[in-house]
Amino acid sequence: MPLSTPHCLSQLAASGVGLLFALAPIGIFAARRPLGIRLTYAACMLICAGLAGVALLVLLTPASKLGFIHIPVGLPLGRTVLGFDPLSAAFAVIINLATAIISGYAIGHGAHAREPLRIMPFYPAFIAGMNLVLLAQDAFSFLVGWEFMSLASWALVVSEHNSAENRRAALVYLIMATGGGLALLLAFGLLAGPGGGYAFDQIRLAASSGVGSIVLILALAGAGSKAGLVPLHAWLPLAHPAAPSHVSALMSGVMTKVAVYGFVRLIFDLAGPPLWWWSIPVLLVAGITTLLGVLYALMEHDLKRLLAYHTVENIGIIFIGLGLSLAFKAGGLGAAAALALVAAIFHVFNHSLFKSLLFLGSGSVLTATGERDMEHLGGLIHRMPVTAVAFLVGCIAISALPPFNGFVSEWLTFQAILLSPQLPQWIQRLLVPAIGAMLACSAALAAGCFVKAFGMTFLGRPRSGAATAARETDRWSRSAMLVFAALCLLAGVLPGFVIDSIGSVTQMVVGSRLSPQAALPWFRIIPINPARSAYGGLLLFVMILIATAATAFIVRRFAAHSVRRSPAWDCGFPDASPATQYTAGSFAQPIRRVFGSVVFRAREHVTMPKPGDTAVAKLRVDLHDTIWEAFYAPVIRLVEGAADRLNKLQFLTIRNYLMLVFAALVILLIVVGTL
Amino acid sequence: MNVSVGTVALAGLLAIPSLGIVLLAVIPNYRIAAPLNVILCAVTLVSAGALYSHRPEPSLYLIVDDVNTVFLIVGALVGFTTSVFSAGYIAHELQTRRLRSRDVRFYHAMYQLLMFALNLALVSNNIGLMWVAIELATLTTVMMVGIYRTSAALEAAWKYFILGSVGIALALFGTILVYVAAEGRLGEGMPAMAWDRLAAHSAGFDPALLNLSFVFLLLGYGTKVGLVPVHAWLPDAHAEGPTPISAVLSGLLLNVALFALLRFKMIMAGNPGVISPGPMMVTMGLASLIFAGLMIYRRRDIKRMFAYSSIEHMGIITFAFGLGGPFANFAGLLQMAMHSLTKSGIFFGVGYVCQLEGTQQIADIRGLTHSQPLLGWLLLLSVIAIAGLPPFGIFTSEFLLVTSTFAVAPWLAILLVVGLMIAFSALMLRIHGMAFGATDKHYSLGAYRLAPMALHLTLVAIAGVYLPGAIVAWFRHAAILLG
Amino acid sequence: MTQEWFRQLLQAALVLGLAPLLSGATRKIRARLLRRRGPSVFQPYRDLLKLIRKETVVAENASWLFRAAPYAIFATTWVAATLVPTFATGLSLSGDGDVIVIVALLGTARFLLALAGLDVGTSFGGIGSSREMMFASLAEPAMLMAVFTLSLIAGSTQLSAISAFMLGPNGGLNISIALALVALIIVALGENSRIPVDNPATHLELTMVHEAMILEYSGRHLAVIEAAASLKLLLYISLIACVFVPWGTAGDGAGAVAYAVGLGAYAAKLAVFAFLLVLFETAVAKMRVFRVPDFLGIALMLGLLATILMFVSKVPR
Amino acid sequence: MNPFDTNIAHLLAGSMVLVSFLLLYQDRMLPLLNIFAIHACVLACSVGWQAYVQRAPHLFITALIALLFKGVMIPIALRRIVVRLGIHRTIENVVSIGPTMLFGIALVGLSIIVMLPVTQSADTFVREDLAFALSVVLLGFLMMVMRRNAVSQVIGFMSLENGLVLAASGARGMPLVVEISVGFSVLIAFFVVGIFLFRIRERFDTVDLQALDMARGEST
Repeated sequence: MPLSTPHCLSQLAASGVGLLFALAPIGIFAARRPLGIRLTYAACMLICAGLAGVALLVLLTPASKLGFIHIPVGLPLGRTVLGFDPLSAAFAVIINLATAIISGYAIGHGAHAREPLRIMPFYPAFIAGMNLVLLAQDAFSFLVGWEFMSLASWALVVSEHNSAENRRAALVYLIMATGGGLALLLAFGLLAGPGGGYAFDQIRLAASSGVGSIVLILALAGAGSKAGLVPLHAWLPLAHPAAPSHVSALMSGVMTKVAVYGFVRLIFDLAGPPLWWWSIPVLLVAGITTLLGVLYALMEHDLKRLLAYHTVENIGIIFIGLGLSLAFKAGGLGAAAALALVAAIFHVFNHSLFKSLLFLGSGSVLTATGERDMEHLGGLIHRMPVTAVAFLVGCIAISALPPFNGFVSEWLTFQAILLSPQLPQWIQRLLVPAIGAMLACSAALAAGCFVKAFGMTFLGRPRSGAATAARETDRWSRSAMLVFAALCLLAGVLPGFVIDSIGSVTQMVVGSRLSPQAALPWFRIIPINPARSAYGGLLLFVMILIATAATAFIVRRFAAHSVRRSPAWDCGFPDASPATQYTAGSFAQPIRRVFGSVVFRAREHVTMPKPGDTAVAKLRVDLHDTIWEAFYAPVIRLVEGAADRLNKLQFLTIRNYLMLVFAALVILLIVVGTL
Repeated sequence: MNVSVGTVALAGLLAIPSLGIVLLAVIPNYRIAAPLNVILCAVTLVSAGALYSHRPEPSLYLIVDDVNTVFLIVGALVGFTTSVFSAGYIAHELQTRRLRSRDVRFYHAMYQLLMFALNLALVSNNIGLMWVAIELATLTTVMMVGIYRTSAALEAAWKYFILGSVGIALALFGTILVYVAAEGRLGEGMPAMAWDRLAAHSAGFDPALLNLSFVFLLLGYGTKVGLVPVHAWLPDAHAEGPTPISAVLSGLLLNVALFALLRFKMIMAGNPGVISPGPMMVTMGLASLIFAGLMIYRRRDIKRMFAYSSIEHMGIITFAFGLGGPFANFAGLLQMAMHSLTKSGIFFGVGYVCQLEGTQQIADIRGLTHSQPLLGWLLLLSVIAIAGLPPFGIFTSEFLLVTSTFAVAPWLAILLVVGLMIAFSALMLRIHGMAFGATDKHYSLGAYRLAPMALHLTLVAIAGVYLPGAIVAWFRHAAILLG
Repeated sequence: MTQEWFRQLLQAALVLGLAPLLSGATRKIRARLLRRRGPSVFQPYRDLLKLIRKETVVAENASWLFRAAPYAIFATTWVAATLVPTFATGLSLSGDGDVIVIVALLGTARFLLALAGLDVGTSFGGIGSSREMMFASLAEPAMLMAVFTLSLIAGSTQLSAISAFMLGPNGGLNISIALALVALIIVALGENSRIPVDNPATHLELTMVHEAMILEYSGRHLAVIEAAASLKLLLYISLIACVFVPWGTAGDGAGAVAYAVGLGAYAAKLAVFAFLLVLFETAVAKMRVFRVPDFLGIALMLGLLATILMFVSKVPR
Repeated sequence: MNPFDTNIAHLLAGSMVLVSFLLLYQDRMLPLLNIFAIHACVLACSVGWQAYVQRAPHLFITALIALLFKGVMIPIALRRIVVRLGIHRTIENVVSIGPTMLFGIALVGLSIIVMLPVTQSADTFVREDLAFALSVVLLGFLMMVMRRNAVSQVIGFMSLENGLVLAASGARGMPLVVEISVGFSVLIAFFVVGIFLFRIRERFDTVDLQALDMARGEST
């Protein structure tokens, strides 16, 4: 049985990634006919499912029985080591599971692409790049995979290249991705040292905390920019929506997870034992990210951009978990660190499910109506019932509401936050509850955000002709969304299995694991001890079901059976025009009034004509992207200014150029003369 | 047996282009001259390839060692593919009457002269001979840059000539100083100019003279390399000359000039009393990198833009060698080879783009991936390669360079990264506009004509993924020699 | 085990049965305070029955969500209410839901209600949903911060454990707990659409929040929603009572007497809190909508302050 | 090398520097050409003297090249060009004479300073000869930078090359290859300059580089 050899799983995984890479050139030819497109996506689906299976096996195999493979390609002066360890295997399960389902969606959805040739070669390459990052056990392969992932997704973002907005999005994305890649490059340079020990096992041996502090900053910049930590998130809401929807799902639901993996790998695994203050920048950035992400999302009326901004929020939540884990790990509290890490990785898993689901749903809406702007949507629940159900599940799950999965990870994060009094440093003990407040606040705002998203898109009356004429999507797309929805529920009611699977990761990374959960009665989870906290998703779900059914049954049993359809009452002011409905903008107005005036410097200007004047009254809202104005605009100004100034050197006379040469000569001579 | 094959190959490397000069100078018909040019380059490439396994013994004048073999082969390859590209390109120029057949005869002869000069510079063991060869190459390219005789071309050639001549003079002064330093130790005459002996015995030379000489060599050969602030000729020469010449300039001449500088750095490396040339090279390299990166933002001419990208890369390479150490040197060597292949490939693409669109203005070019998908994507991928993204070779070298720099000198690495970012953003900003965007144009271009470009890109991609052991061994050895 | 289930079912039935009574009691007390006679305390039961028997009118473009939401809202609220120890601790479901779960379940109910408000596509429904979510964005974190304070002090998020802790030697009122109490009361006022945040009795178009969302409901749907609303009020009062005045609650494995005491204490607490609530309501005026965020913001600040002061006041953990 | 030989060599090398200063000072075209001829002649003498002292007959060829090409032919050719182009009027310096001369002196000082640490060479002659050569090179460069007119820039460049030849001849036993290459480069340099001057004349009607500046490759 080949499975008994330690390298077998790594070999299987590596060959899976190889297959995906091979699929990229095949995609060029497959793109020419619809069947080819379907088959390519189907192949991606199968390979990803296989990879997820392999990764799951790795996760269940004892660490001592795992082995890596060395292949003779890659960095000339180093060695290329590939293979899954528990950490990468956990992420591999997450991303490949989501990717497989998304690919299934694409079997149906991919046919709508206008220029499939601009998508097909890059789609498998993108997946392959992400998997390579996870498979890499040396810095070079890691970064190759990382950049490959950026590059392929960039190509996908720019696939609809006729719109200037998309081109700008792709450009901003590529530049920031490369910047992040360079930050990671520096981090690895520091970790590898002058001797060039690029393999992870070499790095682990040489790691020291002094170096790690700089690595932390670089990892926050590098992995953070890819994941979307504020203020490095600017590309994300531009790029994710610009791509075709199944790719948006991959980018938002999956790729950001690879970024999280990068951070965990660097900081928890490679950078050596953490110092106590490491968690502080992480927590601060994460808290701000969480809050700002959701506020940005609330201000957005473009469905896909809203989802993208919301990814920023979720990344913040994940990093809150990571920051807590770092704090506990530095404080020597192994069990608490394990809990926080479990919360973070659980949320990674959850987010990969519901964010993919939501993006797929938005893709179906986009295909059906051609609209992303919620102000032109509405009433789709009647015309796209299956999509609506799936999307609703996604919305509830992402708003961290029971009994779905989003709540479980947030609950675990809260449990970890409540362990903060055990931390040795005062500053952390004070900071963590504040971060908890931010998390709580963002959870409530997220609910508002998704009431808006679902309500404006699917409920009410159609706001445009396109929305009136919408049709339900194809079979593949519907099935994929329903699978995601089912997984959201499953992970919500049976969280114990997920937590147990993460056990070997926490064992590896923080040296401790939670007690086994899956065997507890009613599939409850008890992260610390039963007197402290417990959550039984399954039982609650069953109770809610029973209560609903019972209520419905009893009420209907005794109630009058006549139901009459009539025009809406609306306090006696019904209006036939759908324009009188609440819009996305008006829905967000109260929250904008409360939070926006500070965060976005939001100002409302009302132009009211004088009585008797028949001119139109106008309301104008000015919003400022404060982050862009504070962080990006100055950099752009600086570079542009420098470019303008130096550009004069292009237009000198020959004599002036000679003068430059002469000056260089004299200066160098003076330098040599004075030495 | 090996020796004799090597000698023949070495002789062929120099004799074939010489023969080509004579032949092509007299053959008036373009239809014969262009294929002949290609054939001659192919034979040169074969000779260079033969040196891969067969090395002749070094003489006082010529030498074949690990360091220059790589450059010979890469150079001959670029020379060959450029000649293939040039055949189609020049035919178009004749059609559009930008060139007359007399010009073309001159062009082909000069092309072979250039090949000869470059090969000679690479194989010369004599610092005087090397100097002669490089100056010959410079003057040849001056002629070719001015070949269109438009006002802009003449101005570019004139600028190139003046600045090049000054460079010539400075490099010669540096060479004389090296000789003077060596003469006391190695005796008068030829041995004191033989590079292998200089490198072997440099420990006994007068360090002050070597210091001084390096200033002149750096500025002299640095002019050819295109280092800031002595770069001024480079963008104009690239922009105004025929595109094959831009390819050869970026792909070969810059490398050869840098190669010359490296030869001297190896001499310096042997003498502990010499202040390291490192700081100077690092400074000029960084200055070139950042300056060229910023200059790309304001470029309107596509060829000039890529010329600045060449400056940028020469800056990176110079930085790498200035930093020293096995990793940085390795990275520098690798990047030299990769840049040579990639940038010449880019210029092939740019040549076609300019011919198809009828303009060199970036603002007038858009939607290339739509109007001519193969060309557009090849160009885009090449730019991605030159910008240092995987799976291309330049990523490998920049990986090694950035990581090893950060471990040694963090602040330098941060400057380096800032420079890389600036240049990267600028390149992407420009190529985005050209590769994408709505257009209703459709161009037809035979796929075979893109073969040279595709070949270069493939090689660079392969090198990014897998570098054969022999090449790694050469580079390592050369990197150690470079100190 | 069986006893636990029995207690649990009893509790479920109890809260369901008492909720309308509580609403009726508040209305009655309010009327008396205003020198009116007021309807009977059992009027809410009659109202519910009346609504159930009436014909249900559904707007033309209402979807299935509109019709299903009331039941789901009611069920979620009910499950949340059964999780709060009322007359006895040691409920069988207490291992399945702690106080965070309760907050979240209420969130689910609110989420569905807000969606239902948007479903018909009227402007009033939108106003209600939008304002409700804005209030929630402050009220929910405020509630969680109050809960955090208690949980950090008691070292548990289980309500029974918190309740037990408050009864124990380390319990009692300190500054953190006091602040948390105030925060919790403010949140309870907001969440239950009481004055000064909202007025459950109004149908004045531009000020209503909760009523705006359910404007389109009628018949049995409205009945279920009204029942859910009264359950929610009961839940909040029970929660505050359970944490801050835990006396009298029957513990695990208690006998019949203890249950009787527990029930009596619970009824007394409900009555007292209902009286206090109405007293407060009659004493203040309703706020403008955009003053409410300030009001709820105070709760959030108090909650955070409570958490931070907890470290200062050196509560043993 | 005996002291007398050294002194003569010194004297000649020093004269080169002096004539370089004259070149720098002279701002009219025709006298400038004359002074350049003198510059070349002094160089020829110096190289000839080195040939005699070092017993290196091949240096006589270099001396001869210097004398004939740079001392006679080029000045004559340039004079013709200058007359034909009608630019034998006063040429303006970019910077006035005084500062230019001061700067020149500073350059000589610099070249001496950088040559001071050279210790290993047995005799001081090499060091000082190199210092003089470096001075000539730098002064020639300075002239190129300070003049606007193409002809005088070419003269500056050639005086720079004279400095190189001076250095090369001073280096004992430097192989012939260098001298030939110098001659070669001068030849080609002049050849190319001729072509360019011709073409520039053809196109712009002037050799003033400022006219060239009008035709920037990349107009803003």
